[in-house]
Amino acid sequence: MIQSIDYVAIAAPLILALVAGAVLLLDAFLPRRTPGVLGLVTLAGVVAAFGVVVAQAVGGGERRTFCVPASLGGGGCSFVVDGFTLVLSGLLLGAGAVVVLLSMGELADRRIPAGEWYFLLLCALAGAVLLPAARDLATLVVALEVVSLPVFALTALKRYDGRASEAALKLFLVSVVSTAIMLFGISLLYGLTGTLYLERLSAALSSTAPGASGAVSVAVVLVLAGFAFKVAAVPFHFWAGDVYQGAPVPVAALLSVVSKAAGFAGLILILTTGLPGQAAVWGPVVAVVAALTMTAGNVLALRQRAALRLLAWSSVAQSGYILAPLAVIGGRAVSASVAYLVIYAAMNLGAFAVVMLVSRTAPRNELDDYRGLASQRPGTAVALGFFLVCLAGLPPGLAGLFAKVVVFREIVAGGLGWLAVVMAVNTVIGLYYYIAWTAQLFTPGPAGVSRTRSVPVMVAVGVAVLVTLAFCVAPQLVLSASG
Amino acid sequence: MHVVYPVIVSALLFSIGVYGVLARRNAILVLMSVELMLNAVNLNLVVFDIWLRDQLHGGQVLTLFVIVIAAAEVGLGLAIVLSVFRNRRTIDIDRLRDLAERDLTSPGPADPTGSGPIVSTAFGPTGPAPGSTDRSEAG
Amino acid sequence: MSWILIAMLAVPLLGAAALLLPRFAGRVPRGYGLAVSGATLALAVVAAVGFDYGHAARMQFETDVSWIPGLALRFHLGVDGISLPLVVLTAVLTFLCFVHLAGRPPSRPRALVFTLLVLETGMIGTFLALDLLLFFVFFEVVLVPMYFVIAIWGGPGRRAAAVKFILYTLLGSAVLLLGVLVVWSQAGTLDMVALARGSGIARSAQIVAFLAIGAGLAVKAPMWPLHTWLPDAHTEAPTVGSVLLAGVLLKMGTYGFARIAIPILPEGAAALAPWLGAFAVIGIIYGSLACLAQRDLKRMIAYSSVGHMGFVLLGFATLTPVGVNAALFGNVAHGLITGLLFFVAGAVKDRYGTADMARLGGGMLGRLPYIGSLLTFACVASLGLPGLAGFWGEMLALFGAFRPAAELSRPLFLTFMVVGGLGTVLTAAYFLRMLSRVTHGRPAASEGPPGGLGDVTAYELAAWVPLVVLTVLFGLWPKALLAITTPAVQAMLPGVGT
Amino acid sequence: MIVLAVLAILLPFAGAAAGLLGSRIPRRRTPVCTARRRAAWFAVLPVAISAVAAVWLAAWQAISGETGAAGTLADIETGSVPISVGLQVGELSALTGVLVTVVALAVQVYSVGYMRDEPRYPSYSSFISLFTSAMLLVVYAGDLIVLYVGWEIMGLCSYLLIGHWWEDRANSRAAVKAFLVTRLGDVGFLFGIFTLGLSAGSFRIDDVLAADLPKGTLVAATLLLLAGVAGKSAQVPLHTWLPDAMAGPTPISALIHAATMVAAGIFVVARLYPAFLAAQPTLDVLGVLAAVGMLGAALAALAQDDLKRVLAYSTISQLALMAAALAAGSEHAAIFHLVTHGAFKALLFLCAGVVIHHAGSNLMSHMGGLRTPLPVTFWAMTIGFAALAGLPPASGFFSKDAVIAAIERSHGPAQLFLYGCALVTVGVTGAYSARAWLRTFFGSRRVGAPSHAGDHGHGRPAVPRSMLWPVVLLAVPALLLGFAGVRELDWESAAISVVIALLGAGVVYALWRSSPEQDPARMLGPFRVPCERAFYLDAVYDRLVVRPVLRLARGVVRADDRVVDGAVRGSGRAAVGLSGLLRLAQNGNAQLYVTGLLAGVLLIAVGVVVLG
Repeated sequence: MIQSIDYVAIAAPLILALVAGAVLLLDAFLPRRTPGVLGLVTLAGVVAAFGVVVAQAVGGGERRTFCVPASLGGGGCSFVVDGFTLVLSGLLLGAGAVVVLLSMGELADRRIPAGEWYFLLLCALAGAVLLPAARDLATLVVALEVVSLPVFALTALKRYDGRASEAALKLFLVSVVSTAIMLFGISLLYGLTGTLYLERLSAALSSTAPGASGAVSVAVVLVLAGFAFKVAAVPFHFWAGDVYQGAPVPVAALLSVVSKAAGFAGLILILTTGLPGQAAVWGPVVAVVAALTMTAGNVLALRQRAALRLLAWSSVAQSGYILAPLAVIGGRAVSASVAYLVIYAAMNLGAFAVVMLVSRTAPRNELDDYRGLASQRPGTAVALGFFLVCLAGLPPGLAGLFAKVVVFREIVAGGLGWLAVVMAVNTVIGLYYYIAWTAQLFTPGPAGVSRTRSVPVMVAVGVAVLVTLAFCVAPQLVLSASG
Repeated sequence: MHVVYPVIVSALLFSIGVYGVLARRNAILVLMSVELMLNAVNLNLVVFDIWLRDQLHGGQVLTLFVIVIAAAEVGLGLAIVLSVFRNRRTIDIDRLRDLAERDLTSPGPADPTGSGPIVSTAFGPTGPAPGSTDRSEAG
Repeated sequence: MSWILIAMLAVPLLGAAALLLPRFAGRVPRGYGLAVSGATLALAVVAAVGFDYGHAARMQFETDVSWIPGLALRFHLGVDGISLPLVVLTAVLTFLCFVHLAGRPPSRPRALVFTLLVLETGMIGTFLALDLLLFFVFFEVVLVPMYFVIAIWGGPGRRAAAVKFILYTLLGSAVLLLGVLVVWSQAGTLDMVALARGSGIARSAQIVAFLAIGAGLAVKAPMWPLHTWLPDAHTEAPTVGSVLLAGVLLKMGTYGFARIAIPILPEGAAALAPWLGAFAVIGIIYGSLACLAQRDLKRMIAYSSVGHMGFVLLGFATLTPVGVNAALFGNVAHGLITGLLFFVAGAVKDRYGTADMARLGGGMLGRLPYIGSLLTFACVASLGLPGLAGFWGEMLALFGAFRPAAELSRPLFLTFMVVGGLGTVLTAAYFLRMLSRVTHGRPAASEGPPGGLGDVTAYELAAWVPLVVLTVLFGLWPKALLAITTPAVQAMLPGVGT
Repeated sequence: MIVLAVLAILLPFAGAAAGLLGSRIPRRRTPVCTARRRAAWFAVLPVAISAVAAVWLAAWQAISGETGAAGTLADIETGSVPISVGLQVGELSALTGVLVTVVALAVQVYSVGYMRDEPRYPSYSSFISLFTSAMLLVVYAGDLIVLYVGWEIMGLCSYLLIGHWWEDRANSRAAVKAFLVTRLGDVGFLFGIFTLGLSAGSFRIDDVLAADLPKGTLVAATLLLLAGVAGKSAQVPLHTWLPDAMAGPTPISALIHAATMVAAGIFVVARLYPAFLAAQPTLDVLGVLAAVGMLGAALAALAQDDLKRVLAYSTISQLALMAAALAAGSEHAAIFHLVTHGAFKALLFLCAGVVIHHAGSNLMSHMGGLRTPLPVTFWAMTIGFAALAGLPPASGFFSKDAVIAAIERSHGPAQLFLYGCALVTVGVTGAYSARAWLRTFFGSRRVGAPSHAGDHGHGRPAVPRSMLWPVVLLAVPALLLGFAGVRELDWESAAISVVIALLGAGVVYALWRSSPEQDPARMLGPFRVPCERAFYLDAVYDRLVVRPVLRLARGVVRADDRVVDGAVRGSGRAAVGLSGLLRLAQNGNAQLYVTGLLAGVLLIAVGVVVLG
């Protein structure tokens, strides 16, 4: 018998997949000279998907599809669209739109094949939007892979750039190994519980024999490995610096926001939906990993001289801050993580957009290239300063400040005092390199450099500034949505 | 046959795969060991599916997916290895060190304000102000 | 009349925002900063006049609007006997800074005016905020502008000093945030007025919260072990930066004690008051001794602030109405006097090119009689001569320590009082030693005022005379200030009658 | 009536303000001489009016015999004990007020002449006016805190005036020393006020005296007040600043360091006498200190070569005498001696000013035979020295006799020791006054010595009129005041003290007659140098207090820079070091990353299983 599919529920990833196919066909038939059109088509696709997500959000209510029929025991559904899914889909699609804008800027100088680029980008976005809606391990794994594989390809797409291919290889290697580890964990979990559906997983786990608790813990840890890699948590953070520097800037943006958000979505799903019973196991682990991640990220970023590497380690540190609320027993603090994630996405993308702009004139992308930017490009410099201060969590970057306050509140209310103190110290270490970079912007530097205008990237910066300012003035939008 | 035997075999297979990834320098051989790890997972899944007599055969379905994923990964992995080879003439992983951490990717112009990496001024051994050490009253 | 507080925040902020318009790209009209800060000062004076002194303990001109329901953050402003003097002090000092700048236009004037106006918004906001998180936000709004004031317009070692300033203060405010969140998680509300009436937090939680909030505030009002950012920041900051840093930023820390730490966490305060008193008194002696051996004039004044803030913190540590009164009075007095001291020190540095006392030589009264006599007046006021504002803060603090709150150990606070008394002698010692080294003695061979600038200029005089007049006014007539703060303090510390 | 007191205080204050700010308006165009004339008027006129007011008050006080006019301007609410800003003019205050205003008027007029070619005369005269108003505030204060305010402002004015010629670093150091020593005493004074104020529940003096305080508090409070008194009235432990204060101009020494400020300590003890009477141990301590003080200072005066330092040590000795009278229980004798001492010591200082002005040097070794060129000064100084030595008919005879009688009649554990010291002091006083008198006015003229930089003597023979007139004005009370204040003369003790004084003078005269060139102080023999150096107290204080504090200060700065700041910088450097360490793992080798990854997973798995 045919399983009924609720096409409205799966509309968003479906649209993305279709547009991806369309882009590939268009690339084949359109004359070589018009890469811009493909960008616009991709952008239209992403915006359409975003529209669908917004419509579903306005419509409200939960949509479930691909469920196990009652005759076979009922229970789990593979694809559920609820509040959590919609917020994350909205975030991913918004970030995707900005990445597309950045890509337009990147592809302008034709060294990268536009068709393949946009196709891969859309595939990654489709996988990313699918992931938050997945409610069983198989879909989760597939969605994770659909997000990861295109990104490796995107990184390696610059054919004649040795560093890009080296970065791609490193990313590929580490990702594949962690996926293997995760799959092994999933297989153990399947063995222990007999089901792949997250809802039924926790019920099954609580009824397993006490003797197997050791195995359950190991299985849980191994399963978390895959997502920890995407989020670049501590044992899995080594690749961040090299890959961000090697990859093209839009891919680095994609990695730092879209794939990280997808990773967090998977992590949250597994921890809160799949393994609420085992909170005593993964609570402390996540807390320790969060503390290590933020510290390692901040400390490594201290002595960076390359802009992208600094942003890499800064995003590792930020994912430490996002991980922290997840450690609170009882999963009440998930909304804080999601809120921080959304605000972080806006700030980080803005920073990447400006770095993209400057990297067009100074490919080496050293911090010294930003010296005296305020005198040459006041608008861009103020924007970057604003984003960095937001990332640091200092007013006038109110968005960053409120995000941190939300996270601090959940940690303190959850009783993790030591983690709060570690985070406070980390905010200070983090402030050091953010403020140092901001100071570089405003110290008097060399005279005006040629200004290469790139409209899509300027638009991306504008969008990021507007969204971040909105979050500064009314963070209530994010808090109520993720609440 | 008790379920623990195939699980042990799968665990051993996984360990061999891990050893292969760590020990071998050639990228292609590393890819092969990763395949080995994925197949260990498949074995595990199939064994559990049979052992649990799962009506939905979740294990076998997931095995199929894993096989597809493995294939995709290998395809992509080899493509990346190819481009690495074309650019670097080598696919020894531990010789690809171009993206390592170093202080300054290129010897930039000496920083006029003598601050060097920003760090030295704030927390360097010289301390904040050169005159600070002889701050005590002479007379 | 509640619009007046919002206006006081809005005017400097809009003034700063207006500077970003392209119209000001070329050149900022000289009087711009003056006009905006003058308007803010006018609003502050109107608020002071309109303030109902009969009920100084009650919050007046309140506005309470919800800003972020998710964070339970309400845009809650209000002013009472405790915060009104400090708001007016901030407005006065900022206005005088702009008057000073009008006399000596700095490099990159547009950026400096913008930074100072944002700074003023942050400072006034901190004193007006009645919601714990809003207080924290304004508490941090001040950091970035002050960092840029030091880092761009500072002296030779400015960058390191600015970085140390912002990192140290941020660590303090992060710890303060933790304390605030502990209070929030225990009491369920962030509204200071409600919390002051009775927070109902358990004693152990109060102690932890007071420790965190106290540490955060102690970094800002430099309490002894956490003070090392202050001398560097002051030595490198430009005159305007030093005046605002010493005149207002330090008060935000001590004001926090009066508004948050003591009323909301009484048991925590009672448990930790002896420690606060001990560190305060060590700070007095330590600051005075450090000043005795200083060679740089501005660095010496910075350490003197550590000493004076020691008295203010001692006043708070006594947990008595007279002690808290003393602390609040000491706050305002220190703001005026140290503001004047830094103005004069800045003028000396502009003229002599250095602030190193050895290289200043002597005989400033001979070469620059007016600046010399103003420096003498400021030093005399700062060492706490009765009849000038500095005396009442210190005397009442010692009087408070003479008989602290009932639950505090009397002999301990008596020793604090005696050590504080010795501190006043040491304060007099280092100020007079500095005067005799800098102003007395035969002027150096080269006649005529150095540095091309004559004696005091008209703008400088205009900036300094109000401070002198206010110091003398509050010195001769302390009732002007004590009458405002006493009812508010009495309401805050109901336990202790006399 | 209280309005008169307020007027008396506010007028000099207004004069001071006008003198400081108004004398050079508009800034650049007023020539120096008009500024000086305007400043002179701002100085003399207000003091004159307040003198009249003070006399009027004293007269009204004497006639009506009321307890005293009192008035409170306002009550300052401090949160615990309120401060009542108010004045109270009792019989004692009125009398002292007259003394202060008269001497201040004399000094102001004298200074017009003395400081004729001094560019900074306006600031000098306004500081004297400020001092006068502060002293009157102390005298007429009705509240202890208001008294303390006046008390400290006096200390500041003495600092400013001692350091008037600040070009010479020695004067500046003397001024700083004066302020710090008195400030140390004032801290004790403040704590005394706290003790009284808090236990009495109010700072008003009559409330304090009315409230019956427990004995322990009273003794503690009075002992603390004693610290302030010792500081201000240069009593033994805190007296070292007065001789150095002579670095200031002579009129200042006359006004502040002879008549008024140093007398303030004694005045306060007299003002709070009921409290002191109730605390007998304090009086005993005061007595012992006074005894030691009077004798030590007298001996030191005998060995000084500088005329002004002789008079300075003499002041310390005479103040100790008044303190002894208070310790003996007779407040009237102390105040009587205070008033007469104020008159004749101011006279002596002013005459010394004229002599130094003429001789061009402070040192008596550069003076001699000034009898003929300065006849008026000679006769005035003779009256002064007679009063100082206590020879009839000068006022000093009557007041000192009253003190000696009081000490004799008193009964306390140290009474005998006090009486013995008093008699010896009378003798030594006679000796040093005779010595100073002879070496200054008799013997060969040793004029033409190098002009001493310290005191701006200009060696001009002509003594301006305005300097002589105040000398004469003060000579009259120095002579006749004795008769006004004497109650009943104890002939027996008066005779003893006169004989002893004449004995001392006679010995010195004999020694001087034998060799007029040499200094009669040689009779002290081996004790001469210790006496001259005031028993090395200054050196002891310097080594025990000043040097260790400076060394500690340097240590604090080093510690602050190395330890406290070091910790902060160290934490920064630690973070940077850790960053260096972690970057080692980022050497670009993907295999290392994977190894790190797997090790991490293994570690976490084992950790969870073991700890979980």
